[in-house]
Amino acid sequence: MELDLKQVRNTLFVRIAGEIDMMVAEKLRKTIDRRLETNKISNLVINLEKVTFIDSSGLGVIIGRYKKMAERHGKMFIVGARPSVSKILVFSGINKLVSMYNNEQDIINI
Amino acid sequence: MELDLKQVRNTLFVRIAGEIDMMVAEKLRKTIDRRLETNKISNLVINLEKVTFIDSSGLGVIIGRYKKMAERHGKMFIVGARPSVSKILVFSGINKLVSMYNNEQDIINI
Amino acid sequence: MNMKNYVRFEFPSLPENVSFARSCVGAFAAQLNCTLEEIEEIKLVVSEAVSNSIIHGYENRPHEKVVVMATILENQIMEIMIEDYGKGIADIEQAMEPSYSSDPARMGLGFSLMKSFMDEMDVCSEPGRGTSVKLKRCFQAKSRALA
Amino acid sequence: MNMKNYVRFEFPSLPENVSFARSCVGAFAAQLNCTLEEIEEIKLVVSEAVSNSIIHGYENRPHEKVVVMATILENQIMEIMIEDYGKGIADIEQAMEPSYSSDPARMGLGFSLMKSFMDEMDVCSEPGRGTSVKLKRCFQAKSRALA
Ligand SMILES: Nc1ncnc2c1ncn2[C@@H]1O[C@H](COP(=O)(O)OP(=O)(O)O)[C@@H](O)[C@H]1O
Ligand SMILES: Nc1ncnc2c1ncn2[C@@H]1O[C@H](COP(=O)(O)OP(=O)(O)O)[C@@H](O)[C@H]1O
Repeated sequence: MELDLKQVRNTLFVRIAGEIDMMVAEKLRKTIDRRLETNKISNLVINLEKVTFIDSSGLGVIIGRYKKMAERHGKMFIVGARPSVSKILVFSGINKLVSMYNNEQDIINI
Repeated sequence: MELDLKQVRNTLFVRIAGEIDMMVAEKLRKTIDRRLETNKISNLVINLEKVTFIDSSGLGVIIGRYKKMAERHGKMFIVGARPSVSKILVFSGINKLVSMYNNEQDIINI
Repeated sequence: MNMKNYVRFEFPSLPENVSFARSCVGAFAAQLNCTLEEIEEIKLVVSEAVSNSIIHGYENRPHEKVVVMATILENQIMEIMIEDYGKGIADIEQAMEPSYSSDPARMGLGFSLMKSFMDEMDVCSEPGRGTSVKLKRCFQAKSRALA
Repeated sequence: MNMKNYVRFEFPSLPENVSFARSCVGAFAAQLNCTLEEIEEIKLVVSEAVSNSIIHGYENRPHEKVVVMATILENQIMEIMIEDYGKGIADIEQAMEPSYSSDPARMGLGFSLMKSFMDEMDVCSEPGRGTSVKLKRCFQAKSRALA
Protein backbone atom coordinates (compact mmCIF):
# COMPACT_ATOMS: atom_id res chain seq x y z
CA MET A 1 0.00 0.00 0.00
CA GLU A 2 1.13 3.52 -0.79
CA LEU A 3 -0.27 6.60 0.87
CA ASP A 4 -0.37 10.23 -0.16
CA LEU A 5 -1.85 12.87 2.17
CA LYS A 6 -2.58 16.39 1.10
CA GLN A 7 -4.37 19.12 2.97
CA VAL A 8 -6.18 21.99 1.26
CA ARG A 9 -7.53 24.41 3.86
CA ASN A 10 -9.73 22.29 6.15
CA THR A 11 -9.98 19.33 3.76
CA LEU A 12 -7.67 16.31 4.05
CA PHE A 13 -7.21 14.25 0.89
CA VAL A 14 -6.03 10.69 1.56
CA ARG A 15 -4.99 8.99 -1.66
CA ILE A 16 -4.37 5.29 -1.26
CA ALA A 17 -2.79 2.91 -3.79
CA GLY A 18 -2.52 -0.87 -3.74
CA GLU A 19 -4.14 -3.41 -1.46
CA ILE A 20 -5.78 -2.66 1.91
CA ASP A 21 -5.76 -5.63 4.25
CA MET A 22 -4.80 -6.42 7.87
CA MET A 23 -1.11 -6.02 7.02
CA VAL A 24 -1.50 -2.30 6.31
CA ALA A 25 -4.78 -1.36 8.06
CA GLU A 26 -3.06 -0.26 11.25
CA LYS A 27 -0.62 2.01 9.44
CA LEU A 28 -3.44 3.56 7.43
CA ARG A 29 -5.53 4.19 10.55
CA LYS A 30 -2.64 5.74 12.47
CA THR A 31 -1.51 7.97 9.62
CA ILE A 32 -4.98 9.40 9.08
CA ASP A 33 -5.74 9.80 12.81
CA ARG A 34 -2.48 11.63 13.43
CA ARG A 35 -3.47 14.21 10.83
CA LEU A 36 -7.03 14.46 12.13
CA GLU A 37 -5.78 15.13 15.65
CA THR A 38 -3.20 17.77 14.90
CA ASN A 39 -5.05 19.74 12.23
CA LYS A 40 -8.43 21.38 12.01
CA ILE A 41 -9.98 19.14 9.42
CA SER A 42 -13.69 19.24 8.70
CA ASN A 43 -13.69 17.30 5.41
CA LEU A 44 -12.02 13.96 4.87
CA VAL A 45 -11.71 12.69 1.30
CA ILE A 46 -10.70 9.04 0.94
CA ASN A 47 -9.49 8.53 -2.63
CA LEU A 48 -9.58 4.84 -3.59
CA GLU A 49 -8.91 5.25 -7.33
CA LYS A 50 -5.70 3.23 -7.14
CA VAL A 51 -6.88 0.67 -4.62
CA THR A 52 -6.96 -2.78 -6.23
CA PHE A 53 -8.19 -4.77 -3.24
CA ILE A 54 -9.94 -4.20 0.08
CA ASP A 55 -11.20 -6.64 2.68
CA SER A 56 -13.01 -6.24 6.00
CA SER A 57 -9.83 -5.07 7.77
CA GLY A 58 -9.71 -2.18 5.29
CA LEU A 59 -13.43 -1.55 5.65
CA GLY A 60 -12.88 -1.25 9.39
CA VAL A 61 -10.46 1.63 8.92
CA ILE A 62 -12.80 3.47 6.55
CA ILE A 63 -15.89 3.04 8.72
CA GLY A 64 -13.87 3.97 11.82
CA ARG A 65 -12.74 7.20 10.15
CA TYR A 66 -16.36 7.95 9.19
CA LYS A 67 -17.37 7.63 12.84
CA LYS A 68 -14.54 9.91 13.93
CA MET A 69 -15.57 12.57 11.42
CA ALA A 70 -19.26 12.26 12.39
CA GLU A 71 -18.37 12.76 16.08
CA ARG A 72 -16.69 16.05 15.28
CA HIS A 73 -19.51 17.05 12.90
CA GLY A 74 -17.21 16.81 9.92
CA LYS A 75 -17.89 15.25 6.54
CA MET A 76 -16.39 12.28 4.78
CA PHE A 77 -16.32 11.48 1.06
CA ILE A 78 -15.24 8.33 -0.78
CA VAL A 79 -13.85 8.82 -4.25
CA GLY A 80 -13.04 6.65 -7.25
CA ALA A 81 -13.69 3.14 -5.92
CA ARG A 82 -13.48 0.67 -8.80
CA PRO A 83 -16.35 -1.87 -9.10
CA SER A 84 -14.59 -4.69 -7.19
CA VAL A 85 -13.84 -2.32 -4.29
CA SER A 86 -17.18 -0.54 -4.45
CA LYS A 87 -18.98 -3.89 -4.17
CA ILE A 88 -17.33 -4.48 -0.77
CA LEU A 89 -18.11 -0.95 0.41
CA VAL A 90 -21.78 -1.40 -0.55
CA PHE A 91 -21.82 -4.76 1.24
CA SER A 92 -20.79 -3.01 4.45
CA GLY A 93 -23.51 -0.38 4.06
CA ILE A 94 -21.04 2.52 4.25
CA ASN A 95 -22.55 3.90 1.03
CA LYS A 96 -25.69 4.76 3.05
CA LEU A 97 -23.65 6.93 5.40
CA VAL A 98 -21.01 8.41 3.12
CA SER A 99 -21.40 9.87 -0.35
CA MET A 100 -19.38 8.12 -3.04
CA TYR A 101 -17.99 10.10 -5.99
CA ASN A 102 -16.21 9.21 -9.20
CA ASN A 103 -13.36 11.65 -8.76
CA GLU A 104 -12.14 14.50 -6.58
CA GLN A 105 -13.39 17.09 -9.07
CA ASP A 106 -16.96 15.92 -8.52
CA ILE A 107 -16.73 16.84 -4.83
CA ILE A 108 -15.28 20.25 -5.51
CA ASN A 109 -18.14 20.88 -7.91
CA ILE A 110 -20.87 20.17 -5.37
CA MET B 1 0.75 -19.43 -24.59
CA GLU B 2 -0.73 -17.97 -27.75
CA LEU B 3 0.51 -18.77 -31.21
CA ASP B 4 0.20 -16.93 -34.48
CA LEU B 5 1.63 -18.48 -37.68
CA LYS B 6 1.94 -16.58 -40.91
CA GLN B 7 3.62 -17.62 -44.12
CA VAL B 8 5.04 -15.14 -46.63
CA ARG B 9 6.35 -17.01 -49.70
CA ASN B 10 8.88 -19.51 -48.31
CA THR B 11 9.24 -17.85 -44.90
CA LEU B 12 7.23 -19.01 -41.88
CA PHE B 13 6.74 -16.45 -39.11
CA VAL B 14 5.94 -18.01 -35.74
CA ARG B 15 4.83 -15.35 -33.25
CA ILE B 16 4.56 -16.63 -29.72
CA ALA B 17 3.04 -14.85 -26.72
CA GLY B 18 3.12 -15.78 -23.05
CA GLU B 19 5.10 -18.44 -21.23
CA ILE B 20 6.89 -21.40 -22.86
CA ASP B 21 7.29 -24.36 -20.52
CA MET B 22 6.64 -28.12 -20.54
CA MET B 23 2.86 -27.52 -20.47
CA VAL B 24 2.90 -25.96 -23.95
CA ALA B 25 6.19 -27.16 -25.48
CA GLU B 26 4.59 -30.16 -27.18
CA LYS B 27 1.84 -28.09 -28.78
CA LEU B 28 4.39 -25.55 -30.01
CA ARG B 29 6.60 -28.25 -31.49
CA LYS B 30 3.72 -30.00 -33.24
CA THR B 31 2.20 -26.83 -34.65
CA ILE B 32 5.49 -25.70 -36.17
CA ASP B 33 6.45 -29.15 -37.46
CA ARG B 34 3.10 -29.62 -39.16
CA ARG B 35 3.68 -26.43 -41.12
CA LEU B 36 7.28 -27.33 -41.90
CA GLU B 37 6.21 -30.71 -43.30
CA THR B 38 3.36 -29.59 -45.51
CA ASN B 39 4.84 -26.40 -46.91
CA LYS B 40 8.05 -25.53 -48.68
CA ILE B 41 9.63 -23.40 -46.03
CA SER B 42 13.26 -22.36 -46.22
CA ASN B 43 13.22 -19.59 -43.59
CA LEU B 44 11.81 -19.97 -40.09
CA VAL B 45 11.38 -16.81 -38.01
CA ILE B 46 10.67 -17.37 -34.32
CA ASN B 47 9.29 -14.13 -32.90
CA LEU B 48 9.63 -14.02 -29.11
CA GLU B 49 8.68 -10.36 -28.60
CA LYS B 50 5.68 -11.28 -26.46
CA VAL B 51 7.26 -14.20 -24.64
CA THR B 52 7.53 -13.42 -20.93
CA PHE B 53 9.12 -16.68 -19.78
CA ILE B 54 11.04 -19.61 -21.23
CA ASP B 55 12.67 -22.60 -19.55
CA SER B 56 14.67 -25.57 -20.85
CA SER B 57 11.52 -27.28 -22.17
CA GLY B 58 10.97 -24.23 -24.38
CA LEU B 59 14.65 -24.12 -25.34
CA GLY B 60 14.32 -27.73 -26.45
CA VAL B 61 11.63 -26.82 -28.98
CA ILE B 62 13.62 -23.91 -30.39
CA ILE B 63 16.88 -25.85 -30.68
CA GLY B 64 15.00 -28.81 -32.15
CA ARG B 65 13.49 -26.55 -34.84
CA TYR B 66 16.95 -25.17 -35.57
CA LYS B 67 18.24 -28.70 -36.19
CA LYS B 68 15.29 -29.46 -38.47
CA MET B 69 15.90 -26.33 -40.53
CA ALA B 70 19.65 -27.03 -40.70
CA GLU B 71 18.97 -30.57 -42.01
CA ARG B 72 16.97 -29.18 -44.90
CA HIS B 73 19.54 -26.42 -45.50
CA GLY B 74 17.05 -23.77 -44.41
CA LYS B 75 17.65 -20.79 -42.16
CA MET B 76 16.30 -19.88 -38.76
CA PHE B 77 16.05 -16.46 -37.11
CA ILE B 78 15.14 -15.48 -33.55
CA VAL B 79 13.47 -12.13 -33.12
CA GLY B 80 12.67 -9.77 -30.26
CA ALA B 81 13.71 -11.81 -27.22
CA ARG B 82 13.55 -9.59 -24.14
CA PRO B 83 16.59 -9.62 -21.80
CA SER B 84 15.22 -12.26 -19.39
CA VAL B 85 14.47 -14.60 -22.31
CA SER B 86 17.62 -13.78 -24.23
CA LYS B 87 19.71 -14.65 -21.17
CA ILE B 88 18.36 -18.23 -21.26
CA LEU B 89 18.90 -18.50 -25.03
CA VAL B 90 22.50 -17.37 -24.61
CA PHE B 91 22.97 -19.86 -21.78
CA SER B 92 21.99 -22.68 -24.15
CA GLY B 93 24.44 -21.47 -26.80
CA ILE B 94 21.75 -21.21 -29.50
CA ASN B 95 22.91 -17.63 -30.18
CA LYS B 96 26.09 -19.14 -31.71
CA LEU B 97 24.03 -21.09 -34.24
CA VAL B 98 21.13 -18.76 -34.94
CA SER B 99 21.15 -15.01 -35.57
CA MET B 100 19.13 -12.97 -33.12
CA TYR B 101 17.37 -9.79 -34.24
CA ASN B 102 15.48 -7.03 -32.50
CA ASN B 103 12.45 -7.14 -34.77
CA GLU B 104 11.12 -8.70 -37.96
CA GLN B 105 11.97 -5.59 -39.97
CA ASP B 106 15.68 -6.09 -39.21
CA ILE B 107 15.58 -9.48 -40.96
CA ILE B 108 13.79 -8.16 -44.01
CA ASN B 109 16.43 -5.44 -44.28
CA ILE B 110 19.40 -7.81 -44.37
CA MET C 1 -17.06 -36.15 -7.68
CA ASN C 2 -13.52 -36.41 -8.99
CA MET C 3 -10.70 -34.12 -7.95
CA LYS C 4 -9.11 -32.44 -10.95
CA ASN C 5 -6.41 -30.48 -9.21
CA TYR C 6 -5.47 -29.25 -5.79
CA VAL C 7 -2.90 -27.24 -3.93
CA ARG C 8 -2.28 -27.43 -0.23
CA PHE C 9 -0.12 -24.81 1.36
CA GLU C 10 1.19 -24.11 4.76
CA PHE C 11 2.81 -20.94 6.08
CA PRO C 12 3.40 -19.07 9.33
CA SER C 13 0.85 -16.61 10.74
CA LEU C 14 2.67 -13.51 9.50
CA PRO C 15 0.59 -10.56 8.24
CA GLU C 16 2.48 -10.47 4.92
CA ASN C 17 1.25 -13.98 4.17
CA VAL C 18 -2.38 -12.85 3.92
CA SER C 19 -1.71 -11.17 0.59
CA PHE C 20 0.54 -14.03 -0.49
CA ALA C 21 -2.18 -16.60 0.29
CA ARG C 22 -4.94 -14.77 -1.56
CA SER C 23 -2.75 -14.21 -4.66
CA CYS C 24 -1.81 -17.88 -4.77
CA VAL C 25 -5.37 -19.13 -4.45
CA GLY C 26 -6.39 -16.50 -7.02
CA ALA C 27 -3.71 -17.77 -9.43
CA PHE C 28 -4.91 -21.31 -8.82
CA ALA C 29 -8.56 -20.36 -9.42
CA ALA C 30 -7.50 -18.95 -12.80
CA GLN C 31 -7.31 -22.58 -13.97
CA LEU C 32 -11.12 -22.58 -13.82
CA ASN C 33 -13.21 -21.10 -16.58
CA CYS C 34 -14.24 -18.12 -14.49
CA THR C 35 -14.29 -14.33 -14.67
CA LEU C 36 -11.78 -11.90 -13.17
CA GLU C 37 -14.59 -10.68 -10.93
CA GLU C 38 -15.07 -14.20 -9.58
CA ILE C 39 -11.34 -14.52 -8.94
CA GLU C 40 -11.47 -11.24 -6.98
CA GLU C 41 -14.24 -12.73 -4.84
CA ILE C 42 -12.17 -15.86 -4.17
CA LYS C 43 -9.25 -13.66 -3.14
CA LEU C 44 -11.52 -11.74 -0.77
CA VAL C 45 -12.83 -14.79 1.08
CA VAL C 46 -9.31 -16.24 1.42
CA SER C 47 -8.15 -12.90 2.79
CA GLU C 48 -10.97 -12.89 5.36
CA ALA C 49 -10.41 -16.44 6.55
CA VAL C 50 -6.61 -16.23 6.73
CA SER C 51 -6.83 -12.86 8.56
CA ASN C 52 -9.20 -14.47 11.06
CA SER C 53 -6.76 -17.32 11.73
CA ILE C 54 -3.96 -14.86 12.38
CA ILE C 55 -5.92 -12.22 14.32
CA HIS C 56 -8.39 -14.35 16.28
CA GLY C 57 -7.00 -17.89 16.11
CA TYR C 58 -3.43 -16.94 16.99
CA GLU C 59 -4.06 -13.46 18.50
CA ASN C 60 -1.38 -12.08 16.19
CA ARG C 61 1.39 -14.44 17.29
CA PRO C 62 3.53 -14.57 14.16
CA HIS C 63 4.98 -18.08 13.99
CA GLU C 64 2.00 -20.40 14.16
CA LYS C 65 0.89 -22.63 11.29
CA VAL C 66 -1.88 -21.75 8.84
CA VAL C 67 -2.96 -24.28 6.21
CA VAL C 68 -4.90 -23.46 3.05
CA MET C 69 -6.12 -26.15 0.71
CA ALA C 70 -7.81 -25.32 -2.59
CA THR C 71 -9.37 -28.07 -4.67
CA ILE C 72 -10.85 -27.94 -8.13
CA LEU C 73 -13.51 -30.58 -8.63
CA GLU C 74 -15.23 -31.60 -11.85
CA ASN C 75 -17.99 -29.27 -13.03
CA GLN C 76 -16.26 -26.03 -12.19
CA ILE C 77 -16.53 -26.46 -8.44
CA MET C 78 -13.89 -25.03 -6.17
CA GLU C 79 -13.46 -25.92 -2.54
CA ILE C 80 -11.23 -23.97 -0.20
CA MET C 81 -10.31 -24.95 3.32
CA ILE C 82 -8.54 -22.59 5.71
CA GLU C 83 -7.28 -24.14 8.92
CA ASP C 84 -5.53 -23.00 12.07
CA TYR C 85 -4.59 -24.71 15.32
CA GLY C 86 -5.29 -21.71 17.50
CA LYS C 87 -7.77 -20.52 20.08
CA GLY C 88 -10.91 -21.87 18.46
CA ILE C 89 -14.46 -20.54 18.66
CA ALA C 90 -16.71 -21.37 21.61
CA ASP C 91 -19.99 -20.21 20.09
CA ILE C 92 -19.90 -20.66 16.32
CA GLU C 93 -23.47 -19.43 15.77
CA GLN C 94 -22.77 -16.17 17.54
CA ALA C 95 -19.46 -15.78 15.68
CA MET C 96 -21.26 -16.07 12.36
CA GLU C 97 -23.86 -13.41 13.16
CA PRO C 98 -23.46 -10.35 10.93
CA SER C 99 -21.62 -7.57 12.76
CA TYR C 100 -20.59 -9.77 15.65
CA SER C 101 -16.95 -9.47 16.58
CA SER C 102 -15.14 -10.42 19.75
CA ASP C 103 -12.80 -7.51 18.97
CA PRO C 104 -14.47 -4.10 19.40
CA ALA C 105 -12.08 -2.58 16.84
CA ARG C 106 -13.28 -4.95 14.10
CA MET C 107 -16.38 -5.00 11.93
CA GLY C 108 -17.64 -8.55 12.32
CA LEU C 109 -18.13 -8.77 8.55
CA GLY C 110 -15.67 -11.57 7.74
CA PHE C 111 -18.04 -14.53 7.97
CA SER C 112 -20.85 -12.52 6.30
CA LEU C 113 -18.59 -11.79 3.32
CA MET C 114 -17.50 -15.43 3.07
CA LYS C 115 -21.10 -16.60 3.22
CA SER C 116 -22.31 -14.10 0.70
CA PHE C 117 -19.59 -14.67 -1.92
CA MET C 118 -19.48 -18.45 -1.65
CA ASP C 119 -22.22 -21.02 -2.21
CA GLU C 120 -21.50 -23.03 0.91
CA MET C 121 -19.67 -22.31 4.16
CA ASP C 122 -18.95 -24.80 6.90
CA VAL C 123 -17.11 -23.81 10.07
CA CYS C 124 -15.66 -26.41 12.44
CA SER C 125 -13.99 -25.29 15.62
CA GLU C 126 -13.03 -26.48 19.04
CA PRO C 127 -11.83 -24.12 21.77
CA GLY C 128 -8.12 -24.60 22.33
CA ARG C 129 -7.70 -26.80 19.26
CA GLY C 130 -8.36 -24.54 16.31
CA THR C 131 -10.72 -23.65 13.52
CA SER C 132 -11.33 -24.91 10.04
CA VAL C 133 -13.45 -23.02 7.52
CA LYS C 134 -14.60 -24.88 4.42
CA LEU C 135 -15.91 -22.82 1.52
CA LYS C 136 -17.38 -24.01 -1.74
CA ARG C 137 -18.24 -22.21 -4.92
CA CYS C 138 -19.72 -23.49 -8.14
CA PHE C 139 -18.85 -21.47 -11.23
CA GLN C 140 -21.00 -21.32 -14.32
CA ALA C 141 -19.03 -22.87 -17.15
CA LYS C 142 -20.16 -20.05 -19.42
CA SER C 143 -19.43 -17.24 -17.01
CA ARG C 144 -16.58 -15.89 -19.13
CA ALA C 145 -18.82 -15.57 -22.17
CA LEU C 146 -21.61 -13.94 -20.17
CA ALA C 147 -19.36 -11.42 -18.47
CA MET D 1 20.33 -18.66 11.08
CA ASN D 2 16.74 -17.78 11.87
CA MET D 3 13.83 -18.52 9.60
CA LYS D 4 11.91 -15.37 8.78
CA ASN D 5 9.16 -16.83 6.65
CA TYR D 6 8.35 -19.98 4.72
CA VAL D 7 5.76 -21.54 2.52
CA ARG D 8 5.40 -25.23 1.88
CA PHE D 9 3.15 -26.37 -0.87
CA GLU D 10 2.01 -29.62 -2.26
CA PHE D 11 0.22 -30.30 -5.53
CA PRO D 12 -0.31 -33.10 -8.05
CA SER D 13 2.11 -33.70 -10.94
CA LEU D 14 -0.07 -31.94 -13.53
CA PRO D 15 1.68 -29.89 -16.24
CA GLU D 16 -0.44 -26.79 -15.42
CA ASN D 17 1.04 -26.75 -11.93
CA VAL D 18 4.54 -25.95 -13.21
CA SER D 19 3.50 -22.40 -14.03
CA PHE D 20 1.43 -22.17 -10.86
CA ALA D 21 4.41 -23.29 -8.73
CA ARG D 22 6.88 -20.84 -10.26
CA SER D 23 4.44 -17.90 -9.93
CA CYS D 24 3.81 -18.70 -6.29
CA VAL D 25 7.49 -18.99 -5.39
CA GLY D 26 8.09 -15.81 -7.42
CA ALA D 27 5.37 -14.00 -5.44
CA PHE D 28 6.91 -15.27 -2.23
CA ALA D 29 10.41 -14.17 -3.26
CA ALA D 30 9.02 -10.67 -3.78
CA GLN D 31 9.07 -10.36 0.03
CA LEU D 32 12.86 -10.18 -0.26
CA ASN D 33 14.60 -6.98 -1.18
CA CYS D 34 15.54 -8.25 -4.64
CA THR D 35 15.24 -7.21 -8.27
CA LEU D 36 12.65 -8.33 -10.81
CA GLU D 37 15.48 -10.01 -12.70
CA GLU D 38 16.35 -12.07 -9.63
CA ILE D 39 12.71 -13.07 -9.23
CA GLU D 40 12.69 -14.23 -12.86
CA GLU D 41 15.73 -16.41 -12.10
CA ILE D 42 13.98 -17.93 -9.08
CA LYS D 43 10.95 -18.69 -11.26
CA LEU D 44 13.22 -20.36 -13.82
CA VAL D 45 14.91 -22.74 -11.39
CA VAL D 46 11.56 -23.71 -9.82
CA SER D 47 10.20 -24.37 -13.30
CA GLU D 48 13.17 -26.64 -14.09
CA ALA D 49 13.01 -28.64 -10.88
CA VAL D 50 9.22 -29.09 -10.87
CA SER D 51 9.27 -30.08 -14.57
CA ASN D 52 11.93 -32.67 -13.77
CA SER D 53 9.80 -34.17 -10.99
CA ILE D 54 6.83 -34.48 -13.34
CA ILE D 55 8.69 -35.59 -16.48
CA HIS D 56 11.46 -37.77 -15.04
CA GLY D 57 10.37 -38.52 -11.48
CA TYR D 58 6.79 -39.47 -12.36
CA GLU D 59 7.23 -40.09 -16.11
CA ASN D 60 4.29 -37.77 -16.74
CA ARG D 61 1.80 -39.62 -14.52
CA PRO D 62 -0.52 -36.79 -13.51
CA HIS D 63 -1.67 -37.54 -9.98
CA GLU D 64 1.50 -37.97 -7.97
CA LYS D 65 2.63 -35.61 -5.23
CA VAL D 66 5.13 -32.78 -5.70
CA VAL D 67 6.24 -30.70 -2.71
CA VAL D 68 7.88 -27.30 -2.89
CA MET D 69 9.19 -25.53 0.17
CA ALA D 70 10.56 -22.00 0.03
CA THR D 71 12.21 -20.45 3.06
CA ILE D 72 13.43 -16.95 3.65
CA LEU D 73 16.28 -16.81 6.15
CA GLU D 74 17.84 -13.79 7.78
CA ASN D 75 20.31 -11.87 5.61
CA GLN D 76 18.36 -12.10 2.38
CA ILE D 77 18.94 -15.81 1.90
CA MET D 78 16.33 -17.93 0.16
CA GLU D 79 16.24 -21.70 0.21
CA ILE D 80 14.01 -23.72 -2.08
CA MET D 81 13.43 -27.44 -1.88
CA ILE D 82 11.62 -29.38 -4.60
CA GLU D 83 10.72 -32.95 -3.77
CA ASP D 84 9.07 -35.90 -5.49
CA TYR D 85 8.50 -39.51 -4.50
CA GLY D 86 9.08 -40.90 -7.97
CA LYS D 87 11.62 -42.91 -9.89
CA GLY D 88 14.74 -41.37 -8.42
CA ILE D 89 18.16 -40.96 -10.00
CA ALA D 90 20.66 -43.83 -10.04
CA ASP D 91 23.72 -41.82 -11.05
CA ILE D 92 23.43 -38.26 -9.73
CA GLU D 93 26.82 -37.17 -11.03
CA GLN D 94 25.99 -38.20 -14.57
CA ALA D 95 22.53 -36.58 -14.29
CA MET D 96 24.13 -33.27 -13.34
CA GLU D 97 26.54 -33.21 -16.30
CA PRO D 98 25.72 -30.39 -18.70
CA SER D 99 23.77 -31.69 -21.73
CA TYR D 100 23.15 -35.10 -20.18
CA SER D 101 19.56 -36.23 -20.44
CA SER D 102 18.03 -39.69 -20.13
CA ASP D 103 15.41 -38.48 -22.60
CA PRO D 104 16.81 -37.97 -26.13
CA ALA D 105 14.14 -35.34 -26.84
CA ARG D 106 15.36 -33.11 -24.01
CA MET D 107 18.31 -30.76 -23.66
CA GLY D 108 19.89 -31.82 -20.39
CA LEU D 109 20.14 -28.18 -19.33
CA GLY D 110 17.89 -28.25 -16.25
CA PHE D 111 20.51 -28.93 -13.61
CA SER D 112 23.01 -26.62 -15.36
CA LEU D 113 20.51 -23.76 -15.21
CA MET D 114 19.72 -24.42 -11.56
CA LYS D 115 23.41 -24.54 -10.70
CA SER D 116 24.22 -21.41 -12.62
CA PHE D 117 21.40 -19.23 -11.28
CA MET D 118 21.64 -20.34 -7.67
CA ASP D 119 24.53 -20.15 -5.23
CA GLU D 120 24.19 -23.71 -3.96
CA MET D 121 22.54 -26.86 -5.28
CA ASP D 122 22.23 -30.12 -3.46
CA VAL D 123 20.53 -33.16 -5.02
CA CYS D 124 19.47 -36.16 -2.95
CA SER D 125 17.91 -39.12 -4.67
CA GLU D 126 17.29 -42.80 -4.23
CA PRO D 127 16.08 -45.01 -7.08
CA GLY D 128 12.48 -46.00 -6.48
CA ARG D 129 12.04 -43.54 -3.61
CA GLY D 130 12.30 -40.11 -5.15
CA THR D 131 14.38 -37.01 -5.53
CA SER D 132 14.87 -33.85 -3.56
CA VAL D 133 16.65 -30.81 -4.95
CA LYS D 134 17.75 -28.12 -2.51
CA LEU D 135 18.67 -24.73 -3.92
CA LYS D 136 20.02 -21.70 -2.10
CA ARG D 137 20.50 -18.13 -3.16
CA CYS D 138 21.86 -15.17 -1.29
CA PHE D 139 20.61 -11.78 -2.44
CA GLN D 140 22.55 -8.57 -1.99
CA ALA D 141 20.51 -6.32 0.26
CA LYS D 142 21.35 -3.41 -1.98
CA SER D 143 20.54 -5.16 -5.24
CA ARG D 144 17.48 -2.99 -5.86
CA ALA D 145 19.52 0.16 -5.65
CA LEU D 146 22.31 -1.22 -7.84
CA ALA D 147 19.99 -2.57 -10.52
N1 LIG E 1 -9.98 -18.62 13.00
C1 LIG E 1 -10.62 -18.13 14.09
N2 LIG E 1 -10.19 -18.46 15.33
C2 LIG E 1 -10.82 -17.99 16.43
N3 LIG E 1 -11.91 -17.19 16.39
C3 LIG E 1 -12.40 -16.82 15.19
C4 LIG E 1 -11.79 -17.28 13.99
N4 LIG E 1 -12.48 -16.77 12.95
C5 LIG E 1 -13.48 -16.05 13.48
N5 LIG E 1 -13.45 -16.08 14.84
C6 LIG E 1 -14.40 -15.41 15.76
O1 LIG E 1 -15.56 -15.05 15.03
C7 LIG E 1 -15.79 -13.65 15.14
C8 LIG E 1 -16.44 -13.11 13.86
O2 LIG E 1 -15.53 -13.21 12.78
P1 LIG E 1 -15.71 -12.28 11.52
O3 LIG E 1 -17.12 -12.38 11.04
O4 LIG E 1 -14.68 -12.65 10.53
O5 LIG E 1 -15.49 -10.80 12.05
P2 LIG E 1 -14.17 -10.05 12.61
O6 LIG E 1 -12.95 -10.70 12.04
O7 LIG E 1 -14.34 -8.66 12.12
O8 LIG E 1 -14.22 -10.14 14.09
C9 LIG E 1 -14.45 -13.06 15.47
O9 LIG E 1 -14.55 -11.81 16.10
C10 LIG E 1 -13.82 -14.13 16.35
O10 LIG E 1 -14.28 -14.02 17.67
N1 LIG F 1 13.21 -35.43 -10.25
C1 LIG F 1 13.87 -36.32 -11.00
N2 LIG F 1 13.55 -37.63 -10.95
C2 LIG F 1 14.21 -38.54 -11.71
N3 LIG F 1 15.22 -38.22 -12.56
C3 LIG F 1 15.59 -36.94 -12.65
C4 LIG F 1 14.94 -35.93 -11.89
N4 LIG F 1 15.53 -34.74 -12.19
C5 LIG F 1 16.49 -35.01 -13.10
N5 LIG F 1 16.53 -36.32 -13.38
C6 LIG F 1 17.49 -37.00 -14.29
O1 LIG F 1 18.56 -36.11 -14.55
C7 LIG F 1 18.69 -35.89 -15.95
C8 LIG F 1 19.21 -34.48 -16.22
O2 LIG F 1 18.26 -33.54 -15.82
P1 LIG F 1 18.26 -32.07 -16.44
O3 LIG F 1 19.64 -31.53 -16.34
O4 LIG F 1 17.18 -31.28 -15.78
O5 LIG F 1 17.94 -32.27 -17.99
P2 LIG F 1 16.62 -32.74 -18.75
O6 LIG F 1 15.42 -32.46 -17.90
O7 LIG F 1 16.62 -31.95 -20.01
O8 LIG F 1 16.76 -34.21 -19.00
C9 LIG F 1 17.32 -36.16 -16.51
O9 LIG F 1 17.36 -36.50 -17.88
C10 LIG F 1 16.86 -37.33 -15.63
O10 LIG F 1 17.39 -38.54 -16.08
